[in-house]
Amino acid sequence: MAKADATPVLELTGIGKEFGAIRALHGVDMQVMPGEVVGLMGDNGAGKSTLVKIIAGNFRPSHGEIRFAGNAVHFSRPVDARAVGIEVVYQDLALSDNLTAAANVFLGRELKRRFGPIALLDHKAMAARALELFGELRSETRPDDLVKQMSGGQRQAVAIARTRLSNARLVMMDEPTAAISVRQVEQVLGLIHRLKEQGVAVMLISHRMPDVFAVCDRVIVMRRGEKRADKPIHQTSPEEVTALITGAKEAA
Amino acid sequence: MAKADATPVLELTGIGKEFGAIRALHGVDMQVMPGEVVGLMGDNGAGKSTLVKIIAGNFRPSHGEIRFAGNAVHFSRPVDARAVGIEVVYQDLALSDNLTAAANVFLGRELKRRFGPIALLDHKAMAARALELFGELRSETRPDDLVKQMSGGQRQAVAIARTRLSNARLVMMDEPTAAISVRQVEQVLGLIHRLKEQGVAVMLISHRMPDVFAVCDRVIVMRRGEKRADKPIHQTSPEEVTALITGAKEAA
Amino acid sequence: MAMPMESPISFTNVGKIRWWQRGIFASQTGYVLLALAVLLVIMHFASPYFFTEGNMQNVAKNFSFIAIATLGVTFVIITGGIDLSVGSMMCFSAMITSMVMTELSAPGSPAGALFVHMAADGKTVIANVPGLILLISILAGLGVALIAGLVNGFCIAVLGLSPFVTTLGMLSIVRGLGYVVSNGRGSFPGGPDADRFYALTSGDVLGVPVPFIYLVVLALTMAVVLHHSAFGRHVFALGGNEKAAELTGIPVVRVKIEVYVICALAAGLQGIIISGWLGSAPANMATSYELNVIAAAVIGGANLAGGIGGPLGAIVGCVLLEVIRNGLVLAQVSSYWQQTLVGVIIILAVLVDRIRSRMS
Amino acid sequence: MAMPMESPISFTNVGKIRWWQRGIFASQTGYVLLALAVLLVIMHFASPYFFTEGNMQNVAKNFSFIAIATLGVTFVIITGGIDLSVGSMMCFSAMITSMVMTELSAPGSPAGALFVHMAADGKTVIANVPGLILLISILAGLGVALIAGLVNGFCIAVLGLSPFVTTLGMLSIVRGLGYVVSNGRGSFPGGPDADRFYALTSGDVLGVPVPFIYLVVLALTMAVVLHHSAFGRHVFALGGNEKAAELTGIPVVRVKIEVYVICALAAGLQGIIISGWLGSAPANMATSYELNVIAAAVIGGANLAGGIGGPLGAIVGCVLLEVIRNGLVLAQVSSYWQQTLVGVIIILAVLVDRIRSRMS
Amino acid sequence: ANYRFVIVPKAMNNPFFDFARDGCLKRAKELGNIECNYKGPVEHEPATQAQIIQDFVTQKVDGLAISVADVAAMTKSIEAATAAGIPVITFDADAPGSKRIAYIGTNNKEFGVALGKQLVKMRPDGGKYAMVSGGPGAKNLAERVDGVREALKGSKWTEVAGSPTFCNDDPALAVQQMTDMRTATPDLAAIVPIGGWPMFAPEGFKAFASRNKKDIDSGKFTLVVADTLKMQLELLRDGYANALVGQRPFEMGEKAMDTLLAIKKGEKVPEIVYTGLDLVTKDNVAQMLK
Ligand SMILES: Nc1ncnc2c1ncn2[C@@H]1O[C@H](COP(=O)(O)OP(=O)(O)OP(=O)(O)O)[C@@H](O)[C@H]1O
Ligand SMILES: Nc1ncnc2c1ncn2[C@@H]1O[C@H](COP(=O)(O)OP(=O)(O)OP(=O)(O)O)[C@@H](O)[C@H]1O
Ligand SMILES: O[C@@H]1[C@@H](O)[C@H](O)OC[C@H]1O
Ligand SMILES: [Mg+2]
Ligand SMILES: [Mg+2]
Repeated sequence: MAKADATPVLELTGIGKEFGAIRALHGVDMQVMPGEVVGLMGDNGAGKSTLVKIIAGNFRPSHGEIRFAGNAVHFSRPVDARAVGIEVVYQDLALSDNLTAAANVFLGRELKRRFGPIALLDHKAMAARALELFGELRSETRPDDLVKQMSGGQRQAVAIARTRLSNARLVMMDEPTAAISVRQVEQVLGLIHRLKEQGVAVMLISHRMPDVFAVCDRVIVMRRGEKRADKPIHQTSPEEVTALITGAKEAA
Repeated sequence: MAKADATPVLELTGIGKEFGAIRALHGVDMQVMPGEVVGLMGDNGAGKSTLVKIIAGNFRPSHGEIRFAGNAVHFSRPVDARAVGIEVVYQDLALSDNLTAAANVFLGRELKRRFGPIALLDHKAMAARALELFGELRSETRPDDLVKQMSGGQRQAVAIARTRLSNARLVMMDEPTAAISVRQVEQVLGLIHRLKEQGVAVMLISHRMPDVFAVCDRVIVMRRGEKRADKPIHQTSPEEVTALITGAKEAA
Repeated sequence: MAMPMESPISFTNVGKIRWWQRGIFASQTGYVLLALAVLLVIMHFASPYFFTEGNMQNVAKNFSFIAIATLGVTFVIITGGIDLSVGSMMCFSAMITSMVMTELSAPGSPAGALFVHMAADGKTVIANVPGLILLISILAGLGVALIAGLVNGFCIAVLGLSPFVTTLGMLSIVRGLGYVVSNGRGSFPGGPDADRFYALTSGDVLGVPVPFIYLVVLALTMAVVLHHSAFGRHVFALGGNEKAAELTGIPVVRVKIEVYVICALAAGLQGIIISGWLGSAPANMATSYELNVIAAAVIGGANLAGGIGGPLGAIVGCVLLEVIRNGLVLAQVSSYWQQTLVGVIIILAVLVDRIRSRMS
Repeated sequence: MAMPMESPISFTNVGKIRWWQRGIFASQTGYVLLALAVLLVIMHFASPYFFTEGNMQNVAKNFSFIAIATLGVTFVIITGGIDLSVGSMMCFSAMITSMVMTELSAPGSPAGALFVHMAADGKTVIANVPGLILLISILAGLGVALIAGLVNGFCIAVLGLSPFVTTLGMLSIVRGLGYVVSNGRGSFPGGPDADRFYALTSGDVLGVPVPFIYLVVLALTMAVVLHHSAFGRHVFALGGNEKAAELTGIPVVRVKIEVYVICALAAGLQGIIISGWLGSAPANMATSYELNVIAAAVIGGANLAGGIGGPLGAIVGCVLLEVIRNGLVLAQVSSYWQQTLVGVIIILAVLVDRIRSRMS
Repeated sequence: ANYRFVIVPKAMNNPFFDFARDGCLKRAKELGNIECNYKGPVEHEPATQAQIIQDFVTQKVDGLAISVADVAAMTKSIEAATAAGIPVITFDADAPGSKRIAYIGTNNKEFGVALGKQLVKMRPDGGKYAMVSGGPGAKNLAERVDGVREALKGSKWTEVAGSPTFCNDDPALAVQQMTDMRTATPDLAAIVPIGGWPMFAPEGFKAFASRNKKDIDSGKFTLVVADTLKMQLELLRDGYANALVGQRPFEMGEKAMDTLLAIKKGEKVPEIVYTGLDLVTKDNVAQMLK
């Protein structure tokens, strides 16, 4: 587990975001340590995905500051966040429907073979590696099928497999287990454990209480754009978290 | 609960579906009685959504027959299925992003006010009724906001609210609780209970074992396009169902 | 079993939407309107003739000439389609109207015998019922538009062909038929009802050109249909997500056919009005107008990807194009530079809309 | 901690995809090719001269004339964009090439002095390095295309303007500039390198027209780029889901600018080749060719919604359009009916593709 | 007094009208007190031409010279201009029966007849022939087609099906159509383009003619083409065509200015001024090129 005096991988101070008249986020502070698994919970529309997208460089925050590994950062595009080692599984998966599963997994990081001055795609290697990754997730997903034709869970497997390609320092998963079946859920939780062991920080957004309590070190609860609680997992309970999410309990 | 000698609302015999070389469904038989809640479970890609789409008139089956309330039916478009009283919450939600939540809820069944010979939309009534429906689901979803701008769970609430408008005889919900938060999950399960009490048949597709065991009378397990089990819920257990889903147990 | 409400749903994190954050002020249409205002001021300084009554009437008439067709194509664009056959359709409807009018007015001809006869002086031709010939001619012109629209709609909605290819084919078919029926010559309105026809198409009421009045009436109707009828809502739904529209039980095929028919009828009507003003329906009339019409709709804010558009935008787009055209002629810009400037101004006008995105 | 695999993942419910279920056989391109074959047979019976060597050469040359531009626009269409400026671009590049060639070859002019001088007999003009003038002229023509492509790309990718409006503006700008620089007259290739230019653009090698050879080389290159390079993959990803492409870290802005530049360069090259064949770059050259070029791409199977398209389809589309045009003249169909038939055949050709959807 | 006259072509994209413009500009400069504006629709489209005329009426220019794109449409526009006190003349393409004061240009029927006669003169033996026209809407072109037919009536020449083709003033298309027609009818003995379009693409025309060079030289295939622009004369000189019959667009431009000025000064002007035709063959081409 993370030591208290280490530099946080991620540090947010006073993050706020307005969409026109909607205050999606307001004064959010948080820290994530290397190797720490943080659960982010909250009601629908609480602002979780918005927070993820801000950290990933997809939106700019209206207020506040982001520090990554100690340095203030201003990502203007997702590629900037990816470059410093932030990997994301988006809630809407972000797949190109007209490409194959393997092509989606490797999008933007294609494997190539050099032929003299030109580098061409190494289709075989990508398909093989993708099959391996799907296998690790125990997902029956065919690398050469178009994503358009896939079932909801197969699509989610593709989105999760992507994060395994790079040596990320922070992996954010926005409801990665929403569409997948029982045994793949286990694999994803297992995956999170392995990431933690490798010192990678993980932020898990989920509505599934058991999952959060199974893998997280700490849980943060959001409500209507504000942070209401930030507690080590062993100091709280599913009941308390539920009360915080629904607003039955104001803060903890 | 449904009596054995009543006419089934839905009766499938030998349903099969191929997509090119993929055999998504093969020889599926099943019956659903009025007022019965049937859980449909299975691994990702098992063919659950395909089955729902076939029943809903979205795809035509490659083989087999569908009987609805005793009569053989051949839906060529979703509107045909809707007309006989089949309501569906699709896994991909089927929302028009550029319309408001209220407009989506009432799509195809707009409320109107007559002005002499012309009937104009009754925006107020639709917004009020939509707010009521979202309230029933305990979802903080604003009727006049565009669906494009909504969080994953808010979108799902819109899709679920739709099914409440008509007097359906069969409601099929394809992972209705995937994206929604704890308390809305309760509401959806409550909703299923109420439908059952009103004699409506419900087919619930879910990867969440506790939900299925909480509301279903019967559970059907699919694997690679085939039906592997069809059991009253009290004669099985989560462990057995998991084994059937993963293939650890072949059939039951 | 009614659910007891724990607490009413409230939206504490949602503020009031200020007036400048919604409706037209938050749309491309609004910003292009702004660009138009700027352009008007510039034109005023560029030519003293620009803001004269005569020229304003002129501008009003000219933009009304493509605006009705633009309203029609806007329906199609909102559903995510496109109609390239509008220019040819204008010509063909106009031509059929003129030809029928002339034919029915010829005392000797078989059809004419039913409608007109020679007066005692052996010269003047008199119609049975005044205006009947005109009515039938216009209905004939709109009738062919209806058929073409149905064919477009059928190919696109039922057979599932691409709107671009289908309507490009129709562009060619309809233009060719115009040549065939008129033997390449075109036609012009004739007979006793011709003057009535001219009055209805190029006259004015209290100084307001009639085409402009038609336009206003049609635009208002369109606004009501789009925003306050189920049909309009389905048009938007189709453009937002066709798959979802189908799944939720919208009669997608019917709605699609309807929009292509509306578009063809609007183009036909437009063509008939233009031919009244021209006093002729030449075979190459309105050649390549389709690009102007679609451009006007898109400049006014309609989105070719579907789901966005409206009558105000269509009109603003048409006015902008006409002001650019008219203004450059009035400002005596060299003909060769005009075309370049038209392009530059079009791009600048939509660029103004980006200010909005940057600001928010 | 490595995961122990319970059992290898297997796909027992997935059969073998038969050869006729994939690749070209399952694509619109394949079915349009079928329609083309049918058309060829019909044409053979309609005119005994259709399949003569001379006519085949002619067809090969004519379709190569728009095919290179079609390859370019196919890139744009795959990303979900559109480029209406191709026709004007063809003309402008051709014009600049001719003008530069003529200018550099004029012994008196300031630029000419660097390249040519009078020979002793006071007549012959000799270039310093043979072919240098030609090279510079062609580079100049492609240079202006590059600039126009960059402007298109910048407006669309960076400023976020609609491709339709931007490239429509560019259509007008570039056409206007053509009029401005040539004073409306167009221009002619001239000077000592003109013959070399003609050989490079309208000659043939062993009976095969050179434009056809360029086309084949470019199409093969395009196939490799689209399917075997990261750039090509990003082009498809952009058309499939631009938002997703952005989120997964694809340099969306760069890719977009690149496709518009490729498209402009292809159009420029196409124009230069046409002008070599024409021996002239008239100011109205290639007017409204953009519709033909886009239609060819779409008929061949490219999807204006993005994500689908390729060089084979582009070529098949061009061949189809040219065979229709050539065939109708050879069949001596009345000119008035020709246009109508062109439309009908275009629609029928894409209709064949529906057989596929119905069958599966 | 300073006068502002406008010369309105059918289509600005037709090089033919560049000569009319140049003539107009030259004459305006010579006369000193007048300004010549040149502006028309880019493509041949009558409604756009009518709108442009209206813009000039609004501007109260001092005179208009129009090459009429569509007779009926222009008749109305000319009436409007006249009502606003602006004198209108036509050039190149006339609108007889309108309020135009004068027409300056070619007698198009005679032009056609001259083309036909030239063909009969060169090839009295006859054969199959075809024509290429610009746009089906243009009246002056239709008159030429009639003229050609009239001249060849009673001769041994027969027109093939599918003639005339319409190239829409596109030079490349004109050459393609000639090539196709020759392929369709290998014993086609003559093509008569009734405007200069195919020759506006000199290399394309050369390629076509070269392929048929043997037949041209042996008198089995004859090309009689309308118009006498410089590149056309060069092509004739080099043996790629048999004869040209030309109009005088430059003079049309010049005379248009003279006529408008005369009208302004209140002088009486002749209603029809034919600018005349030039018959060009191998024998006099060198002289014309000077
Ligand atoms: N692009 C946008 N424009 C306007 N409002 C938006 C936009 N994106 C999100 N919102 C609003 O911001 C609020 C927070 O949304 P967000 O997606 O972050 O919620 P969430 O916590 O992820 O919910 P869920 O659990 O349902 O996924 C919601 O009220 C939503 O309607
Ligand atoms: N349109 C299609 N074309 C080709 N294959 C398809 C299509 N739709 C589904 N499939 C395939 O059919 C199989 C069944 O898919 P389906 O969506 O029914 O699975 P599911 O049981 O709903 O899975 P999940 O739990 O992940 O939603 C999958 O292998 C999928 O790839
Ligand atoms: O006079 C003709 C002109 O009207 C036409 O359009 O172009 C060619 C000329 O021969
Ligand atoms: Mg979310
Ligand atoms: Mg599913």
